[in-house]
Amino acid sequence: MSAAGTLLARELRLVFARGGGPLLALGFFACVAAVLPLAVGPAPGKLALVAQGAAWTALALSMLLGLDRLFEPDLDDGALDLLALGPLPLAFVGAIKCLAQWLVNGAPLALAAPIVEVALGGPPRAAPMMLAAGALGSLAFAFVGGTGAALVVAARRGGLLIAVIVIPLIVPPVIFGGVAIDAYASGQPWAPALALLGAYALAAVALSPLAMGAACRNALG
Amino acid sequence: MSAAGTLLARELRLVFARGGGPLLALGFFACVAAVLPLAVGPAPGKLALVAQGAAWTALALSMLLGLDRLFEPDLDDGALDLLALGPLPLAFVGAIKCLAQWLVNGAPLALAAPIVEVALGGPPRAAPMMLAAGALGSLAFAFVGGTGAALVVAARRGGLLIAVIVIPLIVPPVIFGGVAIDAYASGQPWAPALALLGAYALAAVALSPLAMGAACRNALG
Amino acid sequence: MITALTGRDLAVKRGERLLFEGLDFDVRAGGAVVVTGPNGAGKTSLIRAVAGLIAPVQGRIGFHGPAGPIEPDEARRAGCHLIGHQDGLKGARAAREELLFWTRWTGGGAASAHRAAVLLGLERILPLEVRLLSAGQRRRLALARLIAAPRSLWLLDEPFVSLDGAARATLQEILRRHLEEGGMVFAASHEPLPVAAQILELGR
Amino acid sequence: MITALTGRDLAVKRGERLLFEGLDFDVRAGGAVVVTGPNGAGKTSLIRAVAGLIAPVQGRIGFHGPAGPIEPDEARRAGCHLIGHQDGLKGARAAREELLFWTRWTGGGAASAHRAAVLLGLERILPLEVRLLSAGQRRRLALARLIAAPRSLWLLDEPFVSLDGAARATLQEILRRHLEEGGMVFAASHEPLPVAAQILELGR
Amino acid sequence: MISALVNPLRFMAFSRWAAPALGALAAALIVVGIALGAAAPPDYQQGETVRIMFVHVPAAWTAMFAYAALGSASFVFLVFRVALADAAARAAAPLGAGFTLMALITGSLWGRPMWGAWWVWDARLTSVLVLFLLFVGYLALRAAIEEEQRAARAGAILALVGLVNLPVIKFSVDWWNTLHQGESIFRAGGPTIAAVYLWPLFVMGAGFLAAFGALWLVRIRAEVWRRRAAGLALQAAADA
Ligand code: HEM
Ligand SMILES: Nc1ncnc2c1ncn2[C@@H]1O[C@H](COP(=O)(O)OP(=O)(O)OP(=O)(O)O)[C@@H](O)[C@H]1O
Ligand SMILES: Nc1ncnc2c1ncn2[C@@H]1O[C@H](COP(=O)(O)OP(=O)(O)OP(=O)(O)O)[C@@H](O)[C@H]1O
Ligand SMILES: [Mg+2]
Ligand SMILES: [Mg+2]
Repeated sequence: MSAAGTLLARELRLVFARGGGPLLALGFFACVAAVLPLAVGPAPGKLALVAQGAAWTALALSMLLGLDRLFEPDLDDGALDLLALGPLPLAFVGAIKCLAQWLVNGAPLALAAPIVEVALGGPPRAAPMMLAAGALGSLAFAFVGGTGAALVVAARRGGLLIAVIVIPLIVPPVIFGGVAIDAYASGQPWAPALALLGAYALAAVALSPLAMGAACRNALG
Repeated sequence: MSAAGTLLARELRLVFARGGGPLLALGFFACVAAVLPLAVGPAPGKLALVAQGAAWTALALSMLLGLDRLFEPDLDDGALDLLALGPLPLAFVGAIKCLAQWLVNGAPLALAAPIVEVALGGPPRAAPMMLAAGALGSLAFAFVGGTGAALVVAARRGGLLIAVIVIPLIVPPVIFGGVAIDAYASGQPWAPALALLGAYALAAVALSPLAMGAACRNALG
Repeated sequence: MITALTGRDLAVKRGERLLFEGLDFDVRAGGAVVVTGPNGAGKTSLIRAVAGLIAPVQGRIGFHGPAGPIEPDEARRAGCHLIGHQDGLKGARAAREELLFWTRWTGGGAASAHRAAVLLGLERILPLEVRLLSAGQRRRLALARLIAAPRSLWLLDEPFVSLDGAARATLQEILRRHLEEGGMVFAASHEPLPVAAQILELGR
Repeated sequence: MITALTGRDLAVKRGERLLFEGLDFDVRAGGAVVVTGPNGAGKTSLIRAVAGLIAPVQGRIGFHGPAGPIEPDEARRAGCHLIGHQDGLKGARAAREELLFWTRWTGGGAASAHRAAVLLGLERILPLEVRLLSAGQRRRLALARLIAAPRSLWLLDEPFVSLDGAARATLQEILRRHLEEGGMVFAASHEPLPVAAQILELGR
Repeated sequence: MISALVNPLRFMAFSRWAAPALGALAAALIVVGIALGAAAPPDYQQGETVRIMFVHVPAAWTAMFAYAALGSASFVFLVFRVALADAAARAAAPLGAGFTLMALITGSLWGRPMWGAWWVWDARLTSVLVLFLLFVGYLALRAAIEEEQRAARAGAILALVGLVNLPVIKFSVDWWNTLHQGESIFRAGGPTIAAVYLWPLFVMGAGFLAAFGALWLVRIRAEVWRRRAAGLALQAAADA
């Protein structure tokens, strides 16, 4: 088995162990879907208006969960030292971590998004776009979030910083996705927004590994 | 300084260090407030309808953040062993941890809730109830969440269990709070719902320490 | 104030594995017990059992004060201190913060914490974050926490690990003094202690 | 395959503190260096510098292969292995999982991992979660990971910590054999190594 | 110029006269701009409030320019390891935050009469808010890491990553049917704002940029001095 494969296998297991795997993210997601209507109250139709938006937001937030556990444990227990002595550059290691994050949390969330959206009373016709935007968006969130996590780990200061650093970076994809979904649901041209989301996701996948690698190096010293 | 005082001081510092303190929760809260509108889209008024519900949900979720860090680090690095050898029973230790959690995250969230609600375009007249429900609710969330965290740490399984265990436990207070806010905003009788919320919070504060103490003991063995 | 510790017919299990059984020991004020044995024999488990962190599957552990037997939980809350493989120090906090907190938590005061720090030569590093400390400095911090607390029964799990020569000598001196002052030591170690001690050999 | 390691005029800083400067060393295939010195002298820091985890503020570290100098990063990626104060083992995973992963990661195979486990007497505990292992068992697991990997330069930071007599003997034998086979050892230790080695004394 | 920026000594020499010169230029431009702005007729639909534009837009431009400056300085630092570039980045961040805040405030002051709301969650407004958060995040990250070098590198990486936001701000108005003004000045097919407003806008814009430049140079000089002082202190500590 190639080094990358071994590492991916390990990371997948760790994401599972760490967050209970897809179930944490999904649980959180479901929790939002369950809680929001309760909190909004029974008045019919109210919720339906924002169903897509709420689902999309919930997805974005769910992807932020457990980010602070992406690099910190490996740094604290010394695993990062050994990963740095491995055959792959740290940038690659970071990318694989984010990929695992996406496979375990992002993809299931994307699959669940349409369901949640409909469950919240949104128009079923928006479902396909929820799925598409969900898949691309969660990919972007995973990698951008990973970059934030890697930067923050040097500060040994978890949460606040991650939030402050990652939120600005995920706003653009959130906007693009929101627009795409909205446009698709209301029959307006949605392609450009989706294209932008895809471009952002691609850019994130392509560039953030470099940032992660540099950030990890920096944290090790 | 009394043992309880010393411990509280330490826990407060740790919650700060861990999550960047109030700012993590607030940051997450703000993030929801910032992301939701973008996802919902610019069409005015849409959002206003669910403003209170969204704010309340966001508050509930924000309180869940960092729960998994409440007991786990102390268990992993052996601090819990020494806490168990201290003058106070573990139940008390757990209670103090939750109290710190509430002081650092819950109270600020309660204060921020009305602001977020209004920022999302909700009726300003709902603000007082947002504050009241926020304060009581976050107290309940802190203690119930703490219990969940303690149970989970005994089982050595991160997020999944927390989600599964805690979510059902926090649904009742979420409902009570949601109803109270809704009723208050729409001029219906809100006292009963708020009373229920208060009762739940009190029960949580009174009972969960016992559960936490037992769970921690069990985790140590 | 604990003046005697007794174990009778102890048996400890981890998972399904019985580590040892029928173990007896007696420590009186000024006395020491050293637990030896190969890795995995159960030294740490025994120490944790004495500390009340593990329940033995059989036998009983008794604590005695000047005025007769003491209820175990109480004795542990007021009279025991532990140094384990993990030191329970938080990497992100300053060494001083940690030392002060643990000292207070175990009933000591700032003065005794300071004395302990000086004794172990920690003054210079007290302002540093714990994660920045070297292994030995960190161990010394844990030891400072131990001697700063007014507790008579010391449970030491391999106390000499990663200490340099000077620090070892200091620790041996500290142990000697603790025993002279009527304290008790219950230690697990792969190397002999400098004090007369009952040897408990596990794992044969 | 690294056949020589050289350090020239090295200086390492932590925070604002200069730990040492003007340090030179040479290790050839089959040779060993032992770094000694009081706690906090900079042994760990030096080892981490050789591993490329800390950048020295001055001087250079060179790696040589049969065919002349090797680019440091490359040499570290393919030829170095490290045992530090922290072992990088995840408590929630099975010992076997961890051993296999790290062995593969450093270029070894399941077979060599198994051989290493047997050599260190780990068979019985491989199914256990790492957090359940005793300190010494955990250390052995880290050592198994080291010898299972086909890497010639071993960086060992206090490798004997918390090992029992038998395990110490095994490790000494392992070190001897590694050197005979043309490997290199760069170790920090408070106790002498059983092999002829250049001594680097820090902190005087 | 570049070499002067790379070499601290020559930079200090250059900035000693450049900073005050830029400052004077900025003052002059802004005074003229204000005069022109005051002379401009009230807008037929926006009335007097149109004059806010003369502060708002330049502030927004300068904010974006400041982030561009932060980003490029960070790049130079990461790639060429120029210590001075890090000083420049660090110096630019608070200024950028300031101008961004100015754009936000003037914007919402303008929004009240125009849109009947201080704040709307519109893509451009939000992306500017994000710009502000990026500056804050940069400062927070640097503050959170004790060791100078480590903080510098982490900050630089973040600054580079954050560059993605600039195009988002610039084009948000096109990507999303916003309440906010569309591109009306730098757009294909020439500006759509009447010349009477365009000129004061440009003069003010130039003034703001000059002001930023002056303040930036001053702050860099301060940073360089701070580091020299720290270095000397270390020397003293070492000798003692
Ligand atoms: C907090 C609220 C606001 C923010 C954050 C904001 C932000 C910005 C930014 C960043 C620019 C520069 C765009 C560029 O040159 O690429 C800009 C330009 C402009 N803003 Fe605002 N703005 C706000 C409110 C308003 C309001 C209420 C109006 C008036 C209706 C307005 C009118 C303009 C105009 C006319 C321009 C120049 C057009 C252009 O060339 O883009 N803005 N604003
Ligand atoms: N769930 C379990 N199932 C089986 N064996 C277990 C389980 N948990 C712990 N063990 C075994 O119990 C023993 C614990 O031993 P302990 O930590 O007390 O050893 P020790 O004497 O301190 O060894 P060392 O000298 O290495 O510190 C180990 O052999 C470990 O493998
Ligand atoms: N940011 C910092 N500021 C000042 N001193 C620091 C900083 N970080 C680390 N140090 C010091 O650097 C030294 C690191 O030493 P190192 O861990 O290499 O020691 P060592 O020789 O391995 O000691 P041991 O034998 O205890 O393992 C310690 O003295 C520590 O206090
Ligand atoms: Mg042990
Ligand atoms: Mg060391």
